[in-house]
Amino acid sequence: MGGPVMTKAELLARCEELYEDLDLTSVREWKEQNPGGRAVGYLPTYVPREILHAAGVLPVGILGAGEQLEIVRGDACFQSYICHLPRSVVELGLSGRLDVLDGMIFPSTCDVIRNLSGIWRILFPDKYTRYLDVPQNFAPEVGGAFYEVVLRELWSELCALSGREPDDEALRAAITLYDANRKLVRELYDLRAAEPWRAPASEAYLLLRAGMVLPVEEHTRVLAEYLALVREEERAMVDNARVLLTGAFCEQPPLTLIRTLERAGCDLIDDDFMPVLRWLGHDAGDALETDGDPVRVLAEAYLGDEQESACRFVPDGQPKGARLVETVRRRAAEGVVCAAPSFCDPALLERPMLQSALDEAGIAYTAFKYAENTGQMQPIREQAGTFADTIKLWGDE
Amino acid sequence: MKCWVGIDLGSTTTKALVVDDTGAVLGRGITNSRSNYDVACEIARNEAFLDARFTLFARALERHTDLAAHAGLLIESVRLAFRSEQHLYLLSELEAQCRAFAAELADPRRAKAALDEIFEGMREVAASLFEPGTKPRSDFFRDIAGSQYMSLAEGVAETTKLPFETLLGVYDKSILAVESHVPASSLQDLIERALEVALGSYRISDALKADLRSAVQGVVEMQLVETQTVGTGYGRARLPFRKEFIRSEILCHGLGAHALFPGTRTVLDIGGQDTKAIQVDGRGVVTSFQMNDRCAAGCGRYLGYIADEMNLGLHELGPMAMCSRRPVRINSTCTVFAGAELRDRLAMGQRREDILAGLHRAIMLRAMSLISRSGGVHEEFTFTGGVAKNEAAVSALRQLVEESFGERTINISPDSIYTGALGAALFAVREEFAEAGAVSMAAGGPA
Amino acid sequence: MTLTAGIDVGSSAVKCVIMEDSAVEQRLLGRGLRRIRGREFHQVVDAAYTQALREAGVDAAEIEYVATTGEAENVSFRTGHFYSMTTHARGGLFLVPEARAALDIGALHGRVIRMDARGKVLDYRMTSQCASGSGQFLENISRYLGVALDEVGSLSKRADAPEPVSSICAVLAETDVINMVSRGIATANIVKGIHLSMAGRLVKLLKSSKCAGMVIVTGGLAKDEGLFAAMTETAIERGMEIELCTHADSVYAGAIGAAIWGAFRKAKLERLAGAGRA
Amino acid sequence: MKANIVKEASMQRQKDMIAAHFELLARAHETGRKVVYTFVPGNLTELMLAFDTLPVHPEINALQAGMRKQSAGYIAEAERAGHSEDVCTYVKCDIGMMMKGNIGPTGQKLPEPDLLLLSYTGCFTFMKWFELLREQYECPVAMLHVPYQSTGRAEPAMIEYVVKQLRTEVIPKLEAVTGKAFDEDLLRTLLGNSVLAEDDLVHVLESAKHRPSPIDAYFGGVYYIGPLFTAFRGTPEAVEYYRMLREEVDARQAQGLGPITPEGPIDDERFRIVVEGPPNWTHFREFWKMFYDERAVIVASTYTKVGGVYDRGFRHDPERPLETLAEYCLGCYTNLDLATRVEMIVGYIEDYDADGFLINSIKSCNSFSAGQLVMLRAIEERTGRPGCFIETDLVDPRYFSASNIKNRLESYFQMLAQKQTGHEPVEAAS
Ligand SMILES: Nc1ncnc2c1ncn2[C@@H]1O[C@H](COP(=O)(O)OP(=O)(O)O)[C@@H](O)[C@H]1O
Ligand SMILES: Nc1ncnc2c1ncn2[C@@H]1O[C@H](COP(=O)(O)OP(=O)(O)O)[C@@H](O)[C@H]1O
Ligand code: SF4
Ligand code: SF4
Ligand code: SF4
Repeated sequence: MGGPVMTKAELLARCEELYEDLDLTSVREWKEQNPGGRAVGYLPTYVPREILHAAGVLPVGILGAGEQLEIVRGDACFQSYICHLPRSVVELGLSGRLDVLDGMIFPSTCDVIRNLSGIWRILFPDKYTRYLDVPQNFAPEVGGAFYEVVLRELWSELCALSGREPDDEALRAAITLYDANRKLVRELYDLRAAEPWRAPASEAYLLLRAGMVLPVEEHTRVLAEYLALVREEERAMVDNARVLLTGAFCEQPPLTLIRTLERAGCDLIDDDFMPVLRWLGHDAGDALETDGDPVRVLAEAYLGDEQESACRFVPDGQPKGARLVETVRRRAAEGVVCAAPSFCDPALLERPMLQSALDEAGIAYTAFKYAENTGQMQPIREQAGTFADTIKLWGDE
Repeated sequence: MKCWVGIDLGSTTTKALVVDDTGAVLGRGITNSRSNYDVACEIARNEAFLDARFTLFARALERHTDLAAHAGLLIESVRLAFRSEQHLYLLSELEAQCRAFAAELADPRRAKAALDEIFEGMREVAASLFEPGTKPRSDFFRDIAGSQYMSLAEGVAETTKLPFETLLGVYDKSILAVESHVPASSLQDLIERALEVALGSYRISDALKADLRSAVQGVVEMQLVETQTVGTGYGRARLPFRKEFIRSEILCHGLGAHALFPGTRTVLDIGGQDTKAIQVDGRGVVTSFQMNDRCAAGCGRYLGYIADEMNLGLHELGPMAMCSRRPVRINSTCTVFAGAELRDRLAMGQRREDILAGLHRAIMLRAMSLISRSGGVHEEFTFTGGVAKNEAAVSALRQLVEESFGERTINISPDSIYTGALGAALFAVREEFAEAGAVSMAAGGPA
Repeated sequence: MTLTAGIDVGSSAVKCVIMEDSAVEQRLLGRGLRRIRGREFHQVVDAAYTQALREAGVDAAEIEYVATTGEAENVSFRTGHFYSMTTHARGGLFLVPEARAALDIGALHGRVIRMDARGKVLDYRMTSQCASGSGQFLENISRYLGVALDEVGSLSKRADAPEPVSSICAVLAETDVINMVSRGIATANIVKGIHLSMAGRLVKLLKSSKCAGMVIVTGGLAKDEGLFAAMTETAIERGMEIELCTHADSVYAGAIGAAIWGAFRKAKLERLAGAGRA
Repeated sequence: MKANIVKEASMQRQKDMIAAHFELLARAHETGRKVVYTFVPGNLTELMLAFDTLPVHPEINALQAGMRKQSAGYIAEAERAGHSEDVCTYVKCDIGMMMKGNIGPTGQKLPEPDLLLLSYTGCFTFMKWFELLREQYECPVAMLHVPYQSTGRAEPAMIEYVVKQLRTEVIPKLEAVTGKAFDEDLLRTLLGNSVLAEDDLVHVLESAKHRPSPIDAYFGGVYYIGPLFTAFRGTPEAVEYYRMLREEVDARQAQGLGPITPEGPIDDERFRIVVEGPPNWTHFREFWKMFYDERAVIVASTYTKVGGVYDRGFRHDPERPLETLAEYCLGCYTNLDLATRVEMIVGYIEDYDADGFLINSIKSCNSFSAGQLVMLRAIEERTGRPGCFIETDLVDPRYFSASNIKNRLESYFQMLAQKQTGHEPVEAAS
């Protein structure tokens, strides 16, 4: 992006362009500018992008094809009762749109993603394909040790791909770079919580989506510019309901859905979109000073962080939903929108537990399902609108 | 004369086909499946036999040195006259039914006045429906009469102050009754009457007229012996046939498509509530197939709902969609929501043509996935079933096949809707030869 | 005295009402209803609105707030829009003041809205997006069966051995129904079977939203006494402590609620404007 | 199985074993035995028995509820409580059953768990399932995370990880709950019993290679795997049951008899089919009938490998008790990558000389279903034998559309018949 400073509109237009570009033009351009550089795609939830970066690989988040792509071959691979994401990912692959990628990483998320890794091997036998197991045991000497092995394997495979040697220094540098990025993402969310009309969710969403394809350095710059611009901007306060959105951690809602929610009177002041950007809630780099091994630092950063997600086991003693309730309180949200992809087992199985935690805490919520290509917004609008009406009319009771 | 019959009891339409011992098609019949199944079979079969007589009549004319030249026109006008007679007959049945139901209404006098006006209007139109060169909106009396009744009733409801719903109810009940019984009057009578009507407007010598009459006589009197019947289709299990004489519609569509186009290797059949993608080998033997799951989204009924919603005939959807310049993208093809989707988009200000084009593409997209599931399109491809009559569906299909599999030969037969029945009839011919211990015929039968 | 109009555009019909609001009490002055049926919807809105004005004996110019609900955001002469569950709750309460929940059954959806004595929405549930079990489905089937919509209810009540409908999908259920016809099942029993299957879904909705006490049925299907009876039976069978009721004007509930909120909003705007001036 | 079936002694024996087990469960709290809920795939039965605990398998209760036509009510109950229509119906059936008093298949109330042993192999839903149960029972969960064999191999690091978890998580929790110390020798003994039973099971399953097959490896197979996949692996009763079963099957094979069905034996098998995917339980008989009416025999199935893939050589090894348990967990069918699954099915089609294969795609179970359509193509391409694809559910009767399935199966069998017989006369004619 670089160059002369953009206006906010230009910045957002550029992000929307990236969001709509299913051909990964920006990745192609990156590869042209970085001869020998490799690009590897990864599916939603958590992937240690620092390792990719350190191996000279551009991490590219593949979040499906949204509402834009007609699905033919993807539908041929999945029954109607499976969520939409894997279909569009297969369609993207079979239509050649992902040819620019040198491989794909499938992080342990659910059975669908897991099996998709196998489908990928069958459909693209010549491409690098990695299923990335993530421990559900969080003891450093048990799960941590296993995760370290997994990460080292990943690192050396990626290095083989890019023709580099694993280099601790490079990994340390990557960790610092991503820490800086995470810090700005946190700032963005803090701003949204404080003055949601300044950074509406639909804008923030585009901004974060840009982080799926841009190199981290550039994305950090985009975030910084945006934050600077909106902090200065005169923007009138809007009287909307302050709500938090949960359940959308994998297949992402289409932009029109987010806009529909906003138009129906909901400010989304927090959410779980694109969890890869926010999985680590703190700076992993802090530990670099005491521990010389950056792989271990990364593994432990993952284990130690308490990001709540449907695809992460909650060990005994931590009630499910406690974190959600805590976030609602901290962000002073007035209600919760439980939005989950249709047929998403992890999110939907989790929902009753979250809802009973919300019930207990006396927090209002509404729930619906969507797909990345949901076209009919009307029922969602009605529901969200009524929810916002209720909060606005009687919220303070 | 010996003949063989195939019956395809589909979810929306019932088709019957009569073939001779060479597998050549003699006659076709079709009716709605909505009514009682047995009745539907009976009606379709009668119609097919009647149609067979037309074919035999044509053959007779072609053998006649002086009449051969007129054969085409003559047959056409007899056919039209026949259809017109048939229509009038059904219309009178419908009227009688409506009047009977109306008599039970709270205000029979007003209802009578309303029906007087409606049926007068319908009879007026009826006369012009079957003039040469006019294209009827549908093959089915239900559709033709229904749309006329509806548009007339709307006005009449205003003038007579009778609720439109009430008038609609009377029609719905009556059409059901008309559809559910086999016509009492002999259709053979009708054919003779039709000939007289046709001859009335035809200038040929009396001698030739006499020849014609005797040709008709001969055809009417000819014994058509139904040697064997094979049933297929969605409702085949309800047919009162022995198990050996019931074939899955997959096999029938495979064989039927092969008979029509022997180079076929992939068959797509879109029926009322199911879509099937079938792969066949060089002999029409099915090698693999895929069907839609329990969700009936994107099947033929979908178009039916859309047509109902727009108060159009099924025939008119395709041509209208073809006028689109910028098709809209439609993701949901839930059949029941079809109407709502349409209303929604119209309210958003999108053009009817563009919405329709989008809907057709959406349907074919679903079909494409099934085709890919069954193995894709590698050689000649045949599209069968009722939806193949729809040009917009065909054009969307052509486009999608090319996009996904490259350029391929795509066959569409004007008789696509009868493909299943044809397959069944060919199985019937084969079954008989097999039973007789003779060498069975080539898989496709001599088409 | 404030004169307001409520316009509820549904997927199959447009409903209009004219109300008079005196801050303590509301009165329903006029109603208008038009089926959409393939027509251009602005036309239908105009027709329904005119009908309501005529019945109320009021001139369009006298209306001080036109409130829309449902899919009426495109109505050009509206003053404001309210979401349909907010309006159905308020409308239901107006019709039956003891009601603590409204069960709105329209052409394509069923939804339960639980409210308190002031019409505050406490909870709501909707049927899933698949269309099975909706009014549209019932309408299609009754056309097949040749039963007029206003006869459906009384016919269903004459059933002696209702035939269960198995399919989830409405289209496939249609085939079930055709099969039933050809098996010679009496029309009354088929209709009742459909009513029971719809009732099952709707009662499940009531149960999941933890409704108790008086529930008013609103929307187009409130008129269907057969469905009403089936729901009552099902609710009793499942041991629910609810009492279903309906009202002759149930189909207007959304429009009524919109009109009432319109008056409320108008008063509030005036207060705000007054405060601004002061 | 019901009374009108030809009764073989092993059937009665299995029935008695199950009845006795539920009897023990019903009295567990009186007798002071600890109850552990756990799952079939990757179950640690020998380890649980070594602590003298009584296992309860929620999946088995769910499938029993399905067969007894109670699942619809349970699922409805769970959906009313807020569970989505979209998710696994085993979970909903179990939760609904719990909400309705936790009455087990024998009509006795099941004891509440003292421990939820979450050895979650081959499916993520298990994890959510026990999170949900924990909320209700407020008892500890011992989590055993079994990594996925994404390349078809159990890597040393994976085995080590599982063994560590057994040592640091599972065993300590079992010790805490039972107050007993871990007895490795006892575990070895039990594992020794397992091996004997496993040998006999494999022998039985492989009898289907014979023509005609003396067993149905799917509809009959689900009964054969019962004891070994549930509470009995490692017990002498299981050893004895499998010896008995083996003798019966050998006898049938020697006499050239076909498999037993609810309407008598199939004496002239017409089609030999391999099946991938679990069965439907709500219409089990009706479903089966669609096969035996056409005299189609299932000669091999993958479902009979969900609780352990024994026919590819794996046996429990008493010498390496924890490692062998880890390897067992890692190797269960749904923990294998798709290429390996395809490999297995292709192998079955060839080794058992099948005419074709059927995929029963289960709406509930992404662990099985996601990817089955790709497997279908791959297997057809590799074997040249046609596959049939149908969709049902485990225990949700709403997803069993008999007419739809029958239509497909009928078409499929007619197609196989056309292939078997249709070709020759055609060639003769042309
Ligand atoms: N003349 C026509 N023009 C366009 N579409 C048609 C026409 N006739 C039938 N169809 C379509 O074909 C479908 C019925 O196809 P058919 O093959 O008869 O189905 P089935 O065998 O299930 O009854 C109808 O639902 C309709 O969409
Ligand atoms: N007398 C009646 N008996 C049964 N159903 C009726 C009757 N009148 C209307 N309906 C049903 O009511 C539905 C319309 O309800 P309505 O609440 O107006 O829906 P929407 O708001 O979605 O347009 C129609 O689908 C129709 O089936
Ligand atoms: S949306 Fe849910 S089910 Fe689908 S891939 Fe993502 S986590 Fe899995
Ligand atoms: S109602 Fe619509 S979405 Fe539901 S199963 Fe039927 S066609 Fe599919
Ligand atoms: S998803 Fe499949 S493996 Fe997992 S619990 Fe459900 S049925 Fe079992």
